[in-house]
Amino acid sequence: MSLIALLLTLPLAGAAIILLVRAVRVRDLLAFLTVVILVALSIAQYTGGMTVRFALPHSLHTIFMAADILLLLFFLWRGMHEESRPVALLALLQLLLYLYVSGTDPQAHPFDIEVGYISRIMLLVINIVGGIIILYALEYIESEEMERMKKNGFIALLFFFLSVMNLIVTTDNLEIFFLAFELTTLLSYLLIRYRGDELARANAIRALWMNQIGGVAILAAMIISVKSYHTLSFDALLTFGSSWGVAAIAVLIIAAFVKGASLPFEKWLLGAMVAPTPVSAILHSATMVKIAPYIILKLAPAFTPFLSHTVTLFGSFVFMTASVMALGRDYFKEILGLSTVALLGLMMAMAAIDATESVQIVLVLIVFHAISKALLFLQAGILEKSFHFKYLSDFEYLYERSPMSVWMIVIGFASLTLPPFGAFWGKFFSLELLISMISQSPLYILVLVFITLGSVFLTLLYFKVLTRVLSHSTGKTEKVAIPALFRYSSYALFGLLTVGILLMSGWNGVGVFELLLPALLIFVIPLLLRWQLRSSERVGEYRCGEKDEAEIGAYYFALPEAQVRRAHYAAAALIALVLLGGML
Amino acid sequence: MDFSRYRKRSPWILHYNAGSCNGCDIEILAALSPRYDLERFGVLNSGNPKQSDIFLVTGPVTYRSRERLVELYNQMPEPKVVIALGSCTCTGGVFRGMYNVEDGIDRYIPVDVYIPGCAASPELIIDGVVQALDILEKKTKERENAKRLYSEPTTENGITDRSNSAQKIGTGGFSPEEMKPNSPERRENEED
Amino acid sequence: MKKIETTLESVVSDLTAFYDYKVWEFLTLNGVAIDEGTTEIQWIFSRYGAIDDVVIYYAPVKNSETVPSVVDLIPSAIISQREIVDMFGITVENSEKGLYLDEDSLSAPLATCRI
Amino acid sequence: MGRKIIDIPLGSQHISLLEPIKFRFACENEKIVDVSSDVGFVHRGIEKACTTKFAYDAVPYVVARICGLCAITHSLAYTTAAESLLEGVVTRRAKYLRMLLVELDRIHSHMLCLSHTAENAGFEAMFMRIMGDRESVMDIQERITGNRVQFDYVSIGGVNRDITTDIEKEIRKTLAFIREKTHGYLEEFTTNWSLSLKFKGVGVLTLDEAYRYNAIGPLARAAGLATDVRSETDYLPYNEIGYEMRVGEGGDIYSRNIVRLFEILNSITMCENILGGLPEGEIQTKMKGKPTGEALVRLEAPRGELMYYIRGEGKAMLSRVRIKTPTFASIPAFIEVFKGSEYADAPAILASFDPCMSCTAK
Amino acid sequence: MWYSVKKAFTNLLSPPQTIDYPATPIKRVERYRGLIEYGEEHCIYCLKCEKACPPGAILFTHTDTPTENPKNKKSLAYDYNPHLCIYCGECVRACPKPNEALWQSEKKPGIGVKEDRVNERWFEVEGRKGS
Amino acid sequence: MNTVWIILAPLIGGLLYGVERIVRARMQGRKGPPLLQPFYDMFKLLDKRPLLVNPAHVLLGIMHFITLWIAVGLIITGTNLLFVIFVHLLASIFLVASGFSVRSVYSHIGANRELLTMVAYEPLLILIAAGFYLKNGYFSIELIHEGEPLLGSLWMLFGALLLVIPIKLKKSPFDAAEAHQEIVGGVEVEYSGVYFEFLYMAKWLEYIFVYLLVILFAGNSVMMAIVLVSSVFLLVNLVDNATARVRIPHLIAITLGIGLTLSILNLIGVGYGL
Ligand code: SF4
Ligand code: SF4
Ligand code: SF4
Ligand code: SF4
Ligand code: SF4
Ligand code: SF4
Ligand code: SF4
Ligand code: SF4
Repeated sequence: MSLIALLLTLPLAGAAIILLVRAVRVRDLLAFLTVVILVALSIAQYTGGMTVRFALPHSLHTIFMAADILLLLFFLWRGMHEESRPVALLALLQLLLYLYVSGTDPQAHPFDIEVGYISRIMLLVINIVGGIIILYALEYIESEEMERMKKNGFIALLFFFLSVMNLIVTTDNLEIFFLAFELTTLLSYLLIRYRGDELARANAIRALWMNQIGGVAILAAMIISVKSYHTLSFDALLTFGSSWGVAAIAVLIIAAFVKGASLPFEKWLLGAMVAPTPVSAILHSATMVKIAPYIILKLAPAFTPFLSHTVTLFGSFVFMTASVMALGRDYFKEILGLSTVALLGLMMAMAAIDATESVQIVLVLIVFHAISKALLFLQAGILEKSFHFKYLSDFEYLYERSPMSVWMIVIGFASLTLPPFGAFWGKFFSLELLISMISQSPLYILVLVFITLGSVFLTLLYFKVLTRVLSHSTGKTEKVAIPALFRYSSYALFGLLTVGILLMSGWNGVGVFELLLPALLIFVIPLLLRWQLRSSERVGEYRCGEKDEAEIGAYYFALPEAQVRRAHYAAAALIALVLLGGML
Repeated sequence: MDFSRYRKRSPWILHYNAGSCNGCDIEILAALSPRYDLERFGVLNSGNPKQSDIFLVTGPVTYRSRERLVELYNQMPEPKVVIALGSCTCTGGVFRGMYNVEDGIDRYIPVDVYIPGCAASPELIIDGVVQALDILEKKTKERENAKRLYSEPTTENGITDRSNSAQKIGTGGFSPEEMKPNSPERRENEED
Repeated sequence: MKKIETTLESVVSDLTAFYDYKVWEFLTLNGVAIDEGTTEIQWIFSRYGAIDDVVIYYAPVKNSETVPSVVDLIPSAIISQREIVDMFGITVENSEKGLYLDEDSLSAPLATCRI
Repeated sequence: MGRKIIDIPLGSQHISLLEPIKFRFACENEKIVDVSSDVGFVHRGIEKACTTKFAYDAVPYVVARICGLCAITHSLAYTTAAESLLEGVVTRRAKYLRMLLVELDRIHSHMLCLSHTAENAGFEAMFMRIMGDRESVMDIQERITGNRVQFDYVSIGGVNRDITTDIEKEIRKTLAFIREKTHGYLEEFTTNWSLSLKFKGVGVLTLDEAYRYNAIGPLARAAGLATDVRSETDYLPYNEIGYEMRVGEGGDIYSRNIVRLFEILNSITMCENILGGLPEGEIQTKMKGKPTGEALVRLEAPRGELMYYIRGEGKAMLSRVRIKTPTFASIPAFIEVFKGSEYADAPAILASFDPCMSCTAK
Repeated sequence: MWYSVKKAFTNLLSPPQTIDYPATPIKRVERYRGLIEYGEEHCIYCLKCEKACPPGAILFTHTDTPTENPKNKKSLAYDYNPHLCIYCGECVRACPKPNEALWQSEKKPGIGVKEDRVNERWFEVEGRKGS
Repeated sequence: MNTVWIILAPLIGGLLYGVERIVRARMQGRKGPPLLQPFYDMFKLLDKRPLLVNPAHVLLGIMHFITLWIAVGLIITGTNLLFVIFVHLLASIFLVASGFSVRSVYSHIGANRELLTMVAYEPLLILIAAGFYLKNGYFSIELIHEGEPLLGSLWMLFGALLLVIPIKLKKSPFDAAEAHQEIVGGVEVEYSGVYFEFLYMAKWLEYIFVYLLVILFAGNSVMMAIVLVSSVFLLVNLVDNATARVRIPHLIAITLGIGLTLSILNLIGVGYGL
């Protein structure tokens, strides 16, 4: 219990102190210490191994309520100030709904906090990956041009974010869940508009209103829950299983789709690219979007078959479509962003499947996706800061200048698709699971097709990037120095990936043989050869006998606008189907 | 292990036209066609210098093809043989002494086999290839440098880099006297 | 074979008046070195579907003069204009050197007068 | 954001090329948006050599080496031009024999082009089939002239060798054989689905473009432009031997192939008619004098119109030999066709033009 | 496509068209334009062939050990380069004594190797001629 | 025993390739190379002076070969079919990566085409595995080999596999990824000598891989396996010699269009006993 309390409060404290410190050295040291402690705490919590449940003191609830109202008022003010009607209206709507909910009197809930297996894993991801990203951000933000206070504020916000995320994955109370949900919305809003320019403000507003739809959804679920069962407890909600319970769940699923930036809502996540890169890193890997599969995972046991099928179908559809959409993009972070959207689709699809294996699969996907995406976004930041590369078309002579970044990008992508990395196993067992489910519903054939197609499109996507980074000529290196914190944070994530692989062995019969022998053969033998190759005679590329170097660009497989719109409609239709399924 | 005897069983061909009338080039195609079927000897028309053993050149070397000729030659891994196919490739043939040709490819790269004929018939091409195979078998793996337009491969830390070995010819390359076919200096230059 | 004399100044307007692209096929641009420092440039046309109906417009050109380009009228003349530049060393509007000749090639091989 | 374009090189050395020509295709993915080219790799300086190195009567053998594919057309066009500057008349037998060789040459050249187009479209078996059958044409050419490629058959005043009845029989046999084969190709080129995917609607030169760019030969005829020097000249008695013009439509690779196939059939008929109506007589007449004046001769080579302009001043050396070759005139049209097609089709499109760089650059 | 499938299948079962050269010789046509051959004893040293030859593959150069042919007044020696010859037959047509002094045989020319110094040797001959 | 087969796999592939070269030559009316030609090529390549463009390129090529060998080995040892398909995918990915790791246009285009063909065949392979699972309830290759021949009930999936084979073996009409006349061999273009050897032998392994998949449909019947392999071999070669190369978009449209329809129909049929 105290561990969890610490996990919830320590980042807050860290954030507060950092805001006050002026010296960069001291700030970095403090941040580092906080991160180390957080990591230790989350590991301790994980190894602790038991489910922890407890209730929070009642006084806190009052504070929460006040916070909620303040927050909504803030949104309302932002909406009016920025003249954004959707923001203002949604804030108003939420305010009304919230006031309505808080007027009712649910039964006292036995526990506000419940930390089970899923939560423990989520805590690990949030604190370790998030912590590393914060360390990276220390270096990153220093190279921005802004006041000291603002820089420190940035770090503080990130810590605050960790705290909120820790809360969201540990709470079992819909009310607290709502607060945390809204807090993430607020934080993402603040972080996205951090640079303060025109584009940043516009994108932040968009993120704000889209995320508020999720808030409305949660409030609706709360109302249904309170009205029908007089409870705000997640656990309770899951056990009721009657039609109203399903309706509440369906509404909550919408909240998940919004946070997961699933198809019709993907714009807010892509818009978040304007923020400093650590923000994208943290949004995509450790925080925010991971709420989506988490919610579905939590709700899945209570799904009706129809809900389970439609959510799976929706997820796999998003997986495929988002991958295809990414193929036409040129902005590196946008590519990463859409691939996140796609993979979240996969996670949600798997989470919704009613099978015991699915939990394990989704967790593995969450963990490895978090690490890989963090690694990739760190590289995106490094490329921006050290080389001023943002678009694929800028990537020139990267390998010659910084082979480390290239290999990190390669590993980041590889770990999303290839054996022996974890995400591969996640996908692999997803497919196995789906195939074994075909006999239950022919729908799974369609899902299977979507997912296999999506996977190849993603592979295509990763290689589209690798085309630009991998290629290099013989000789001639003009290496560029990468700042130490950048490098170490990347290595740390790489280390995590490796540890992850080792921990994977034994899961589902993935034996040492399957993992290590191929890895050994594939990687070690060539590495042994490497030294011999180093000293071989070099020859130029074949250019039809000519000497002039030809330009090698990237490939784009852009979907026509109309198709994208159609995909959005299809996704919206599926969402409507989910709602409908809940209602019936 | 000594694999040199397999060289003659698997000669892959790179064909380059250094300014011929394409009469001989058509005959190469004819030699690959069912009637003569060069593939009987394991010949593959690889079209890629890096995977070829026999450099089959036609044409008397026009100015613009000089540099390409040397570049392709350099990209071929040793052991390799060069076949000059057709009279104009051997000595310039009917183009000998024209202002934009170099009178035979052996001004630029070392030639192992000369096939006469204008055009050299598939029969002669097969004869030449068979001859070349014997030579190929006896060759060593030592690097043979092209004769002209050649900057030594750069060697750094023990790594030899032949990626930029053919130089663009500039006006400063040779004096007009040197370019005359039978000037004595010109031949001397090539000896060393 | 009909030969019509023209001048550099009037050639473009003459040809514009003459050339109907569905009636005349533009064969090529020809040069003949006539005496020292002068080249006769010929624009050669033949009529589609008629037996040996060839019309040659020609104009003498001094080495210092610039031949106007007819590419706007006859797009396919672009390559023969470049050839004339290389072979006779004269200048033609909008046509670069180097179609055939390299830096160290004999320059203007077909001209009588080479400076 | 400016997307990076891929610059795909084709040539100067490339497996799909027999001769050096350099293209640079600026592509988006594999779609060609811009093309640049360099055609000067084979420039040897033949025009100059014909006026400084060789006497006018040696020139037929030199100009034959401009191109091995239609050596005969070159030497014939040149000799016709030279003969018109000299005194003496070529016998009808010699003219018929010249036509025989020109048409045989067209058959083998078109067959080569078809096989090469098929090969570049990835149809190796078709290439082998046509090349295998083509050997029989090469055989009779060799029997008539003594050499498979460079015939050196035409000289000023006539031709160098006569044909015997033996040879005549063999020619007839071969022609029948090739006719049968050509019907087979025709069937395959029209019905094979993979060839239709590769050829139909690909590499289109419209009729208007054909006019604008002065396309010639099969390229023009496939686009619907009825131009053929064989119907526009009377140096050779084409009207006597059953010449027919074949015009296609669509201007794509497919219609170029079909035009060529029909031309092969027509040439076979013409050859048979030539043999049927071969006049008796000498094959050589003495030509007197030294060439004086200017002459312009056009002939239909397999790839289209070939033009010789010569000028002599009564000396053994001519003062100007101007050779306008078919491919040379078509280069601007080629470039136009490439734009907008896929790089994957580029080699086949190029082969379907049947380009000859050796004559382009001379 | 079926035509080709059928063709491929029948080809598979029937013997190939290939002539197994060099194991089986290829029959050369009559009057094949092969090597130029020279009968010194009949030559009248008119040098017409040298003049007629387009690439200059026949050269008569000065020699210190002339032949005994009385027509050889300038002590010339006949030299012929099969690697330069284009086999056009002009020399024979120019020769006043074809078939005796000079004729085109049906022999195919030989393949040269490095040691033959095909091109170098001819530069030397040409040099001798020039000086 | 398995170990022996695994070690022999490339050699058998080489022989198969040798036979195929003769068959192809004969179909074109030629005599063709000797049967052992692939091995002569192999020894010849060993004997060349090693030249390379950059080490990463060569390393990735070697990794391609090793991974492919592992994939073949895994089939022979009879493990999980789905897993094998993914290992095979990994092998192809190494190949693609090697293609992208040099600054060479043809290599890039080849690698990109290779990737695009993966879009066409990878889903089909996975669906084929799904078909076996639906029929048997396991992915184990060993068990599949012990079971009844499944060609009868999975014939549509077999049809889908027939579409995949020309892609994998780089045969007309689906050989766009290698297309010599366009991109000079694509990914292979920058390899030479010993290093090319790995890619050359990888092709042999590809033969073994594909034909082992074909044999799966024959279950425990050796007779049927022989008949299947030889007729597929003949069919593939006949088609190779009767078609031109289609462009990548057509390739994807044809294989995915026909292949997915066939496989989905078959899966529904098998899953619901229709
Ligand atoms: S030797 Fe004769 S036929 Fe052969 S390429 Fe040279 S000129 Fe042409
Ligand atoms: S440059 Fe030569 S040709 Fe021209 S005018 Fe002077 S002397 Fe005469
Ligand atoms: S023409 Fe055909 S056989 Fe010849 S190099 Fe090109 S592709 Fe190869
Ligand atoms: S004309 Fe055709 S066959 Fe001849 S070289 Fe050119 S592309 Fe090849
Ligand atoms: S294009 Fe010219 S050189 Fe080529 S075959 Fe035709 S006439 Fe001969
Ligand atoms: S055949 Fe022709 S090239 Fe040969 S020597 Fe006689 S004239 Fe000269
Ligand atoms: S032309 Fe005949 S006779 Fe005169 S020199 Fe030559 S070989 Fe002798
Ligand atoms: S592209 Fe050419 S070399 Fe490659 S497999 Fe096909 S035919 Fe053979």
